[in-house]
Amino acid sequence: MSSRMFVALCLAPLLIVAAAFFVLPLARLVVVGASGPDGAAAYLAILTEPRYRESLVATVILAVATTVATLITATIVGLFVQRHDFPGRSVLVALLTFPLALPGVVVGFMIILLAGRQGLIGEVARALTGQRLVFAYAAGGLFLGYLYFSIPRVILTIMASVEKLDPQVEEAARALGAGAWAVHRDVILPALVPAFIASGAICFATAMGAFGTAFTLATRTDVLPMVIYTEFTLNANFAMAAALSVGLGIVTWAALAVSRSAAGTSVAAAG
Amino acid sequence: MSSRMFVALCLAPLLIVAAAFFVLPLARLVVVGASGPDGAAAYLAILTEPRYRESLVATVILAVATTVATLITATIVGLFVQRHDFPGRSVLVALLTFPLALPGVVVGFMIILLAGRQGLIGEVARALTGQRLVFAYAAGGLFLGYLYFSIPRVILTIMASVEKLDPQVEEAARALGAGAWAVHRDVILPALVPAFIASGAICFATAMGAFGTAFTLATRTDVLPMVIYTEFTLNANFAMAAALSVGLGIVTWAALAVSRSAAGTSVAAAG
Amino acid sequence: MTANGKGVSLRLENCAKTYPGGIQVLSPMTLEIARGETVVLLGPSGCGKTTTLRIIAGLIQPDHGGRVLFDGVDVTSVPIEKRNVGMVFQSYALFPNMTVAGNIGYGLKIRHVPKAERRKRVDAMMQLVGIDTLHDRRVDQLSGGQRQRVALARAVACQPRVLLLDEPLTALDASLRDRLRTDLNQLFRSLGITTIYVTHDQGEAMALGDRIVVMTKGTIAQVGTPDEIYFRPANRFVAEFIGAANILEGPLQSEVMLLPGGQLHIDGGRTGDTAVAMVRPEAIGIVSPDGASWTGRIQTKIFLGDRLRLTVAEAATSAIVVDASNRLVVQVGDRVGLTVPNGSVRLLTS
Amino acid sequence: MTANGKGVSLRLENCAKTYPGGIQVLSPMTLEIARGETVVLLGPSGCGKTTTLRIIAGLIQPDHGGRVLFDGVDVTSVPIEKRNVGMVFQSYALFPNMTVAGNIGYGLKIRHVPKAERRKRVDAMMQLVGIDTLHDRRVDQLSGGQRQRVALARAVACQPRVLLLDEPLTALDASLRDRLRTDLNQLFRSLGITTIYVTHDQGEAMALGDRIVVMTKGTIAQVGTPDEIYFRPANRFVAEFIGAANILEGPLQSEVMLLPGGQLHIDGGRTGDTAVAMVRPEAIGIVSPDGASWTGRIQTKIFLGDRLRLTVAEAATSAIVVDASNRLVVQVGDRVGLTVPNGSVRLLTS
Repeated sequence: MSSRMFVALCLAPLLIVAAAFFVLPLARLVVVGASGPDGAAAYLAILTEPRYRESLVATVILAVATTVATLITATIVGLFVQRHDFPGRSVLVALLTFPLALPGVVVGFMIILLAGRQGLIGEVARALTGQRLVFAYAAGGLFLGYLYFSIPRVILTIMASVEKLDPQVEEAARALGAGAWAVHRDVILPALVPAFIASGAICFATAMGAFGTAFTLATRTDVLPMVIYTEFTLNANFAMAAALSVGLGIVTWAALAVSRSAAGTSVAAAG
Repeated sequence: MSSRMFVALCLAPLLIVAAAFFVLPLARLVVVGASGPDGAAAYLAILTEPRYRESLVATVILAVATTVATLITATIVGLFVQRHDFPGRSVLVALLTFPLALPGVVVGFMIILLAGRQGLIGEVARALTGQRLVFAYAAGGLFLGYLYFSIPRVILTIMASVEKLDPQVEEAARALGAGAWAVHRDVILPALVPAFIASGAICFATAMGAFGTAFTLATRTDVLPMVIYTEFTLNANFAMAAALSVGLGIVTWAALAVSRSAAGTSVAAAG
Repeated sequence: MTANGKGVSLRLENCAKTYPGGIQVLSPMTLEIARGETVVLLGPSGCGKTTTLRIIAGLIQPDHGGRVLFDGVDVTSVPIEKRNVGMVFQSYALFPNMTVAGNIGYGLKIRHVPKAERRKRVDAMMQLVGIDTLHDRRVDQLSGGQRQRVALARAVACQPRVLLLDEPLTALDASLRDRLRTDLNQLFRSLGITTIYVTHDQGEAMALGDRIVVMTKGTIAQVGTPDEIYFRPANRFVAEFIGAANILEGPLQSEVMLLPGGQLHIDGGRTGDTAVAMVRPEAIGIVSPDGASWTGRIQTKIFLGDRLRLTVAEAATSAIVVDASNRLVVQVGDRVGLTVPNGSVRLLTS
Repeated sequence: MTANGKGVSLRLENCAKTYPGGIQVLSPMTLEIARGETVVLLGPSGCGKTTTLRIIAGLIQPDHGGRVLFDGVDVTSVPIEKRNVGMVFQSYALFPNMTVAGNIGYGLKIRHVPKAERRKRVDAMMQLVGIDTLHDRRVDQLSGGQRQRVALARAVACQPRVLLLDEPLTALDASLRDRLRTDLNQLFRSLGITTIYVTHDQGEAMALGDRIVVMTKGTIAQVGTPDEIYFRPANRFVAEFIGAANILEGPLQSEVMLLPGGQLHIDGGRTGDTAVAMVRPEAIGIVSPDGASWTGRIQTKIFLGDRLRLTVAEAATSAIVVDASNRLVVQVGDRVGLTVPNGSVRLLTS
């Protein structure tokens, strides 16, 4: 009892300051969003104004595509790496997770080096077909960049989940006559579903908001964070930028909230 | 045995492609870093050229400050929220973690709304002292922005760790005569050390590389990701940008690697 | 032995516990424990035994009106850190960031005992519980049995006024549990400290307790020595919870109970409608059915090594369990006579 | 009963297991198990019993030269999914994403048994193991005992050729373990299927096994019925691992062993230097010391309910454990006579 009182007395003021620090800017953001010439209608403009709507749609499509591709790749690689012991395994894991340390701008830069105007892929394509292949600056490059960013994180989550699988459950399935394919379909993949939900949501949220990568790559495609940046810095349209920010925040927050309730609270820690 | 063979046969090609996807751009980045007029000396320039060196130092200082401030705040709030049941607790947790959903550019935007030229803090300060207080565009704003970004993530990690603490260990300490202060010092904080290491490292790595926030805020301060962007986009100095990218990657990767080995592999999943 | 004949006498007065929402986990109870006595709180999970222990420790406040007295002094509002009690938990609850010696010496450190003196006391404690080679070992390198020994040493190092143990052996495997139980018994005898021991295992309760407090549903069912509890259970719950018990039901005619398989003599029985009586499996003898006043038929037979566990049908309204000598030769289906020595049958009130 | 008298006879021929690095966890062993027999592999952890079970299951390949035969047919290279064996694990190993019925019917689904037929079989299995009300329950809503019943039903639903159980009761608490042990015994008898049961608990082994294979350090120490193992252990390891055993050492003069507390008659004893003999605690009787040929002094006394466990000093080179009647009246320090009936002492070779 006395220990609790002590803690409460020490911490209450700090808690108030911390809450204010988080709540004030958010509140300000919501207010500014409705402060332009159109008032609260700025929020509607996210859906009615073709430019904003199209960038929202493009962002969501890109985020979903990134999430699906990341989950598939990371599951296959994660399962393989965790289940098989081979020489160089730890080197491979270190390589696969190295991009964790790279900020978005570096990833964007690397994609340009690979698929940009002077990129490796372009040169190989020219040598083979006579035509340069350049996709770094459109949706393709952004997609690659997001993958580069997301896959290492998701691989780690999947590997941790695979490690926690009870091998006896698989042995029980095999004793009942299930071959390798049935064991994967009925036992292993269902057991990984919580990990899929959790890391998929984070992957989606990151792709929705990733900025560093987009900034370097999105010269021919409009994703929402870029539009916000343009409205804000170049057009000085504070209200629209705020409205778009709130909209973007709500979409990603909803994705995280749904995944958290689907997979139980423990997953929140992985955020 | 046969199950393993099956998996290996299916996955080996995919694994090779995935590895190439991760290794090729990295290799290319390292090569480009040494391809400028100075050759491999571009890597040395990170330390010898004052502009690069200063931005590296500024970035590291900022990242360390962010990490320390985040850990202190998040520990106090996390302990309080997890240990005390009060009305509105779940609303507070939702509020505290809402910034998880915001991309860097939105956070930067919010800090400008708060501490920028037309910001709330500036107006309050002018009303009180006659002087506008504007710190959004210098290190102060960046620091605030990074905090906004990091604290929610770290709070969640700390809360998860606090939840896992065995209350009987605290009761044992109290039975031995330890008061609230001694229990926190000798039992609770030591038990949270792994969480501190893990989330501190991620916090540091994020602050080193955060780009969205920096882009909107760093007009009066040079942090490394900004310098990379400038070298790359505006000065078209590919080699230097690549060298700086590799340098930045190594620093953050080292921080993550140290934390992972210090706290055991399980922490990796939190990345 | 550093703490010979120490400890306080203890009195719980009218202690109840009701949780928010009105759930009463403990009905008002009064209990007196003498200085140096070892008392076991025994009962199934949810019976209130751990709540009682936590009230004594000071981790839980009893409802208004309840009092806890140490040597006659009211300590109800004294927090645990000032009560000077030793606690041992099922989960060991060791400090993972300290060595074995650091754990054992923690209470002394909190009390600012000088370092040299502390080391001497820690060494003595480690000797006492038989882990004197583990001084600088990290806690996570220890086995379960070693961990619990460290927890014990830590709890007694400060010469507590009362030693409280909450299911200390439950997390250990069977053979380790047996060994540690024997050592605990010796430790309690040699320390002579007032000890309250909570368990759901009646074997532990029998082996360790000077007295046993059998609890069920937040109330005390019976307080007594192990052999009172075993041979003279106060009611059917105690009879069935402690050891194995055959419950016999049938009409009584003076001192004889009429059963499907014959007649059973019961001391002190009086004619009535239907009586309920208890007899222990090892108290029943197997004899030739010829001339026996009570007979039945062997239904199952399991060899358990030190005894033969038989179930006998047709003797009472339900099958009867008999623990016979492991040398007995009988077959399933055999008709046998059953004998019960005088005084081995106990009438139950409910 | 759906699977009465089913199963195969089983033969392990020269099966050994060496892991990379040269650690041999199992020495070459040959073992024959009859159709319908229940055999328990018993031993301390690391004795190779689980490895043996996994070789039979097909989860582990024996070293080159070892063979596994089902009804005389070599199945050594048949993978587990084609062997049609039923497995039950200590961890239950249920499929968390399926209901109770889904778990039990999984093997039938894999075998493409039509839905209606499958439901009938699943219902019959649930009836058999006593969980017929849990049909659509999720696995994580079940208690430990219910989970293990589901695992059992799942393992026998496909009428396996042999049922393999790896410490199925170890994760359960004591009272549940006793109840499930009784039910398992009935299940094995009624199914009549060839069963291999791995455990480290000798009580389980005694109660369930038609024969027991006692293992230690990767080799078989003894194979026999429960009562052969208990009364005629092949060596000191078996004597001490199964039940409690007093090991006596002393010089033999014809059929008499000379001990510090007197003389003990041993059937079949011959004059030699020093012999080692075993006597069980419950075989020793406590009598008056007057005229007794073997005496000692009571050192400790613990009331265990159904018996009184005494340790007696001065009778042999180390203290002797005696399980006496719970009605016996003795005090610590009393001098007592000890009697052992003919045939209860066994000479050990090592």
